[in-house]
Amino acid sequence: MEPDPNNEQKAGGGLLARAREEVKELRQDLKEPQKTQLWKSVFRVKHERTDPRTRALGVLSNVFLHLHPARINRDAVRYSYTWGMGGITFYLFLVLTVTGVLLMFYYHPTKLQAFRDILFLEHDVPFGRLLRNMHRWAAHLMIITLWLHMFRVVLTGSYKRPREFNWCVGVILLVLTLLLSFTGYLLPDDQLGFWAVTVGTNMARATPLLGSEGPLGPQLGMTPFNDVRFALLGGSIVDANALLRAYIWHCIAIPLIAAVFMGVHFWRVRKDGGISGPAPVMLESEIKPPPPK
Amino acid sequence: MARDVNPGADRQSTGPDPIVDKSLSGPLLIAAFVMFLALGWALYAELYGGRPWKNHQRRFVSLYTSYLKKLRPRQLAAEKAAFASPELQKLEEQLTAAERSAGPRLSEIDRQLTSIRHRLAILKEPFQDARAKIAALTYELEHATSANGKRSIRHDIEEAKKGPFRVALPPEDGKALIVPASLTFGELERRFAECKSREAQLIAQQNEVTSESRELRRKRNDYLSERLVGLTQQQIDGLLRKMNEFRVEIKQIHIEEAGLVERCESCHLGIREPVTMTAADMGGNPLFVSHPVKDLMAIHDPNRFGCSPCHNGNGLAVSSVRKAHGNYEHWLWPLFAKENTEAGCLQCHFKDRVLEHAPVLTRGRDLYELKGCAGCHRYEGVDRDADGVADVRKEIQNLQTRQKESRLEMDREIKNGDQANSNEEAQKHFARAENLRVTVSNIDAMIGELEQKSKFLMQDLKKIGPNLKDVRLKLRRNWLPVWLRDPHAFRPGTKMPKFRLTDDEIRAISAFIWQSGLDGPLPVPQAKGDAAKGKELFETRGCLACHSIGEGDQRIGGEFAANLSRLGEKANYDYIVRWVHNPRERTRPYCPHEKRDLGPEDYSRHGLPFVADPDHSSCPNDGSELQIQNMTVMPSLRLSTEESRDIATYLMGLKHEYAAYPADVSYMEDASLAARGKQMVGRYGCASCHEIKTLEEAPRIGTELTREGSKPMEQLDFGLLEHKARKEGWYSHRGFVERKLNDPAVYDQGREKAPEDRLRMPNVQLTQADSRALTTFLLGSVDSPFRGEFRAIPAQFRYLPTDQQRDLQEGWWVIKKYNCMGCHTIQVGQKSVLSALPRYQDPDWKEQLPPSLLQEAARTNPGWLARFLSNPALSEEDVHRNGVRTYLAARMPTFNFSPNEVRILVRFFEAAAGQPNPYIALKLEPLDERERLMSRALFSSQAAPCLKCHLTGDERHDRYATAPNFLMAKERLKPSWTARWMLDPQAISPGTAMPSGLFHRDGDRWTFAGPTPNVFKGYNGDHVQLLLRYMFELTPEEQRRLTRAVPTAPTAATRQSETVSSGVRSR
Amino acid sequence: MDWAQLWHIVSLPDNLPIVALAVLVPFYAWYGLRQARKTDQLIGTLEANPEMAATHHRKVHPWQPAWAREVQVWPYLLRIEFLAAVIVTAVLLVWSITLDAPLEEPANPNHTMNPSKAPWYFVGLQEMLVYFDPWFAGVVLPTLIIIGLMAFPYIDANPLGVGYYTIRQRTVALASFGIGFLMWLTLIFIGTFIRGPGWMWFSPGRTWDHTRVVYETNRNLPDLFGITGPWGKAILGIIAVGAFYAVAGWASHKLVTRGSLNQKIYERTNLLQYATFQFFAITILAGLPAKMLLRLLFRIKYVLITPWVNI
Amino acid sequence: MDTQPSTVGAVTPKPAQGAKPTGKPAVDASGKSSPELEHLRMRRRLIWVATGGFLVTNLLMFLRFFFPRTLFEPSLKFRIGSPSDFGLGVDERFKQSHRIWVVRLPDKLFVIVAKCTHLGCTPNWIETENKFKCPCHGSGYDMEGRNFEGPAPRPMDRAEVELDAEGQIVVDTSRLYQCPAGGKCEFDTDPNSYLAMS
Repeated sequence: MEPDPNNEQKAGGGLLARAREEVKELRQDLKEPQKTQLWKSVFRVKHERTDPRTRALGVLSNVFLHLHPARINRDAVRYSYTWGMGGITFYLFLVLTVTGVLLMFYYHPTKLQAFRDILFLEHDVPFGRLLRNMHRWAAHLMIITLWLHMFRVVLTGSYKRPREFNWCVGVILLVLTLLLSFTGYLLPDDQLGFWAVTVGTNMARATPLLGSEGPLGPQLGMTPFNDVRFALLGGSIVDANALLRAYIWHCIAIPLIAAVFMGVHFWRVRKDGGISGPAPVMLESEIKPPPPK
Repeated sequence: MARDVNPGADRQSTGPDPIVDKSLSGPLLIAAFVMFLALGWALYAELYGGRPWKNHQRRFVSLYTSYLKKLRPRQLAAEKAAFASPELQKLEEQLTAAERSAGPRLSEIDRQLTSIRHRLAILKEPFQDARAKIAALTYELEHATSANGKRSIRHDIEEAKKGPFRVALPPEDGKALIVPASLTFGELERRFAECKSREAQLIAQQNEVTSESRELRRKRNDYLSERLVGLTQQQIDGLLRKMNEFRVEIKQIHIEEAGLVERCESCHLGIREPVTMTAADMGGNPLFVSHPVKDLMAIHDPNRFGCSPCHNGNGLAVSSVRKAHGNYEHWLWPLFAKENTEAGCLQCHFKDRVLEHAPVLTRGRDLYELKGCAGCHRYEGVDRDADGVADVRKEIQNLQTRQKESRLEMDREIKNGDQANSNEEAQKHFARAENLRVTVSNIDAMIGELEQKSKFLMQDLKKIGPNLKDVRLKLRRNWLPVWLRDPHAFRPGTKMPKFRLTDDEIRAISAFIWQSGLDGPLPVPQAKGDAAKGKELFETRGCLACHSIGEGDQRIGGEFAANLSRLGEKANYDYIVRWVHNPRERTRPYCPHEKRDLGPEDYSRHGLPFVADPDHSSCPNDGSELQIQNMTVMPSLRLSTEESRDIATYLMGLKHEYAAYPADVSYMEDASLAARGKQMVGRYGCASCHEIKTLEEAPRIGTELTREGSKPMEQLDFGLLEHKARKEGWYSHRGFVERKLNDPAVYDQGREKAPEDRLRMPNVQLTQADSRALTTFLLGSVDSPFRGEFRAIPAQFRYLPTDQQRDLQEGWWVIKKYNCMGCHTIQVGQKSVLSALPRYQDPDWKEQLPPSLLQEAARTNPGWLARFLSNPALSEEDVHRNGVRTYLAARMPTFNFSPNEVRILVRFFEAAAGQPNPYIALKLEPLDERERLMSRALFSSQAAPCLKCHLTGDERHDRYATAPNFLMAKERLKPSWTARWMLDPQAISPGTAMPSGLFHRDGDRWTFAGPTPNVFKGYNGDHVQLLLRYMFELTPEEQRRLTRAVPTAPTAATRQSETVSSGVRSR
Repeated sequence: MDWAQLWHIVSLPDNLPIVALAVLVPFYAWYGLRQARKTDQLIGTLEANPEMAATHHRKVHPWQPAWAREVQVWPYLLRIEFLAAVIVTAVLLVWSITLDAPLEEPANPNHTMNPSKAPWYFVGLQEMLVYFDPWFAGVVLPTLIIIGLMAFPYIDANPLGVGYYTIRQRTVALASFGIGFLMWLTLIFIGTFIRGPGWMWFSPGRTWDHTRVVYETNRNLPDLFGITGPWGKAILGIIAVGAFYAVAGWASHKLVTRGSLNQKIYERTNLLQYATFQFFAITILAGLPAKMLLRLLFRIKYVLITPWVNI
Repeated sequence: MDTQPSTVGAVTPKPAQGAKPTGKPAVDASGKSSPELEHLRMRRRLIWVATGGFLVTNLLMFLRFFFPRTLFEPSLKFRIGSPSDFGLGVDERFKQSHRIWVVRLPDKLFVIVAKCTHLGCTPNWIETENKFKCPCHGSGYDMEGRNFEGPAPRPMDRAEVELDAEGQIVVDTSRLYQCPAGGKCEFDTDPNSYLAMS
């Protein structure tokens, strides 16, 4: 719509006029950044028109958003149906990752330093206390939202064909989340964590066949030095090794695994035809004969 | 909405679409806003909420600055005053004089220096340049490969060295005209070196010339610094500057090797300031006071020890007071309360009996022994003798087993030797056998040693309470139940605690005690004595150092032993006489092996006389070591029988006339009651303080308290009060201990318990201060603080006493055990009990006070000291007197120390006086005839009337003498000390009657101040040394000769006058 | 009634999530079931007149033909997600500022905490330890739960009720999951709020007193019948357990097949599915509570006693 | 064409999605704008500001987080006592503990770092010849640390010294002063390289 600068320059420019033109152009760009080359290079799509197609493109061409389809069942955006718990859980996972990484900057997983580091975080690292609290509370919250998500999925029967597998992935994610939280519990190396983990791992001691105190364990030559618990703790008691192992599981191994499964989970949501509903109700009278096996 | 409908769908709309047409901006706005506010809150919490120290530091800066400003003028005035003082003026003059005298030479040196420096400056530039060039060439040369390459470089170097270097040097004499010279590098270098060394010389000279004035200046500064209390002007200014540059930040001490991080000073900013600040100084804010005990800080530098190792609390925490002081349930080392701070000392000094800087703690330790806590509650290292005995017995057993083994081994070796098929092999075996034989005999020796030791230990074994085997011989029967009901009522302040006993319990116990008593041999019946004399004796012989007499505000004397005010109501005269005469005399020796008391019958069976004393201390039946004396710390005062009678009579006269006792106590003979009584006695652990028949080996009944301070909270039984305690905030070790001490039964409140399950701890009489002291002691008794993963006092902080320090502490145990401080001054600033008695306030009686022992070992020969301690009479036959100071009414008692304790005490005194150990007497060369004449003359001259006061062994004279006999000096004293003493006794013990200034300095020798006899003409030796040598080879007859020479002993009157006039009377 | 104690437990920072659960779960349950009821009414009406069913759009949500059946994710979904994110962030921030994450004494193996509890989400398992031996409560049971959850969709042969809240079409599934979920939560509540020092049972508001003494002698089922011999014990145990499985199985079968719909579903279910369902239903949904009751009411510790394992 | 400002309002905080960050005048097809729309645009701005502000502040917090208030490093600043403690000449007291010599001249006091400028050995102070001699390759320095023999390229470095509030000398070995051959000599020129003595 704006006039072509070249013409004007021809019309009789002089440097001054030209400069004015440049400035004008600049202003134009600032007014409508979408038009600039920079903008276009970043957001591959033209956005000057907000018609359905552009918006769809907007979603599809955005690495963060393309998990979503371009358009969805009109009622699926109703909070009453989704409760948004899955999304929140994921968001919390992100929060935990960020805060966790930051905390790692001030934490040494060694017997002598761990506890002191927590005190250090609590007392003089700027925002250390805030971060630590956020990390812990987000972890708790995540478990809650996870359970509610699961609850909703059951209520709406969303685990049924074709989503059975995705449900299984979900269950695995649940377990992983619990493990994440559990391994994190030991890291401050205080009585709370220490005994929680001791109690927790003592159960492993009683694993049938594989635990030194489990049924048939001793008969199979299981001792506190070669059973499951030993493998978990890297020793017969909760000590330096256990701390280190907890740390590595908590900060690297489990998050990676969880991330992979999350990927699968989301991917499957898309592939299984988006979220299950709200679907039109089906009537008892409409039950078709079972599909041929 | 056109764009939301699929292409082709009809466009006409019906009603708004609840999803598409609804705007969310409202909720979004609110949510975003809330989120933003929350962030704001977080920022506040981070920057101010959780950072109290920021405000504290700002407040401190302003307060401190204003305080310093106030201080400044005061200090200024002080400085002025100091400057005004004559001494300083003198110093100043000397200083100026010195500087003036040094002035010309200095200026000369300076002139030369400047010229030299000038020359150097001129030389330096070309020289260094040339040197650099040559160095570079040399490098090339070294690294050149081809022969002719090298050659050419060499050539270059030569060239370079030739120079010529043109330098314009001013001539040495510094005249203005300048002669340009052209030099080769060699010359250049030479000159440069010359100048350098010259410069060095000059500086040295300068140094040496200024040395005197520097010395003086130092003196002046020292003088000022010691005259000036507090800070100098520029120090204050410095501090003010510091306050201006003050940075608000976490102040932290980080002790790498100890893993300690202390941030206490982020709020307690005044602690290490050089000024002493009270809360008042800092606007009434106790937060900023400086550390109350600067000396302690000096010994325990915070930069090395931090704060929390002593004070506890959480050194890392700075976000709130509660957290920092660790006053929350999850911090196991909460800050010690102000009144119990000294508990911290014990964590490292747990082996020390007496801590100079911790009076409260030390008092706590004293009480723990004094009140007999140790009887029921084991505390590592407190009951040393008992533990010692046990250890020794164990050790002996081990040795015996080892011995047996080596015997067997030996036989085996010999057998092998016999059967060996080669000669050298046999030799080998026999050699081994030989060694083993030696080992065996060595072990024999060791065992012998140990048996000795155990014998000594048994001799030192004491009980807190009296021996109850003697009740029948000692006590009135019907007094016992009254006493048991409430000892504190009968004898306020007694060690005997009040047990909460029901009537029939009391009956049972007294019945058992009474029936378990020995009924013979009875003490010899004694005639009555003279009470008045007895009173005098009692008050002068030193009984009051431990015992007290009189009730209420009439009470005088020590708290160490019983108050005897109502003795007459309970005791049996004959027994008291025996007791006063020798408390250690035991009715029947006890055999720990047979676990019973031996009577005459046992001895007669073996045809032995019934005597038990250190020489006859083994059991006639099985030869095991006997307990042959009463296990009391009360010593024998070596009183004659008459004196004992007098005292006993006096004491028996002390009673309340109105005191009424139950008439019928026949139940005390009831055997059935006794059985029950024995249970009770066992249950209440009476046997841990008293000797009771059949219960000699009874175990302790209380919990061990060695680690009380670090017991996990839930192991402290608050009973039903736990939740009350939590609410009221005394759910802590401190709260527990304090309340327990004040009312031992407190944690039984509301519990349904059978009588035999109730808490047994009796009520002990404690003042507020005392219970505080004990609490402090117990709070400090923590599990070895050097272990533990997170918070451990690092091993390198551990207190490792030197030998002398260890000797000191060892000694303190004994000294406290026998209450030596009742009569003597042993610690600087400590006053003996006697010195506080009204009688000794009179100046004439002050003379009668037992000597202060501050420098004892510096004065006396350790060998002699040992002898004196084991027998203060210094003689076997006439024992009813003091060994050294026969003129003292108070008597150094015989404690029957075992050689162990004697050794410990001697070591203690040597350590206290910093004497080398062992002591080697230095040899004095003998006097020749002339010298003997001279010293004899001086001794007997009127000018030096030594013998007026010093004992001579002549009855008439000694009545008035008030100083030790010279005859003793030879073996008693150390010559070096004696010399110092003769020169200036006042310096060694202020207030002594021995006059100072008897000698004056004459060149490099001391000469007698007064007129010297003619024999001295032409003698140029040291008079002090002369007298010393004379004194140390004095013989009785020599002394007799002297006494004959001296005018007859003065009458009391003259003595008095002299006392006043010259006061020439030594201690 | 010791309010301080009660407040102390409830206000422990680490217990806050449980308090939150106590609010959130009921709320969302109500929130979901309310919709379920609506749906069921709709189903009711549609079942009633088929021609309406033929034309009806079959949703509880309002709909008009002119409205698009689908909407753009951007912005209609994203804006909600964004809102949720913002709210969660705000909540989390406030929570983190007001409550500090607990930090207790430095770890000390020589000093056991009393009570020493697992993290709250595992407290359920810890509570199970009271009723079963560790090998079962701590290992077998969790495994079973996980497997059970995973098997859930494969067992549920019900073709109806996909993607909308309903009760009448999915009674069995909902009931079984509901019971399980509820049980898990209850265990957590008991473990956290009821179990005090020494893992003793403190009814709410009772002071947690570590010196408390209780009389608890546990007996085993055989003891009631005075059986002592190992074989006898084992046999009795097996009989008892067998009987329980039989009865419970029969009961649950009756329940599962009530109503025509359930009947239909049952017919569509194959044997494997059904067996698995029964196994989990009896073992976890019925077995656990039964054992708990035995233990809590009749203080019976073991039912089945063999030389190797006791249950 | 933007007939649904609300939607845009909802999404503005996510500029990454390519919506207009701040609404350009919300004008519908027919070009007329209404107060309601204005109102919505206002809201939209506020949301945008709040969220943006939040993120920016977070970024700042993030940066601050990397600067803890306390450190646990051994400090290179230490006190060596007051000037009067040092007589004229070279003082070797702190050679062991801090690898420095304190040199007191009549007019000034400075601190030499005991490190040969050749290869970094620790030279010895030879009182008799009053010079520093490096055992490694024989470099020699005079008592002011100036090299005059051997391979050493320049005088030994000096550490920063200053008097603190209480009149104590504070040495900071992290701040060194050099005098490279030919280069600019920082000794004496820099007031912190020595203490002037009266």
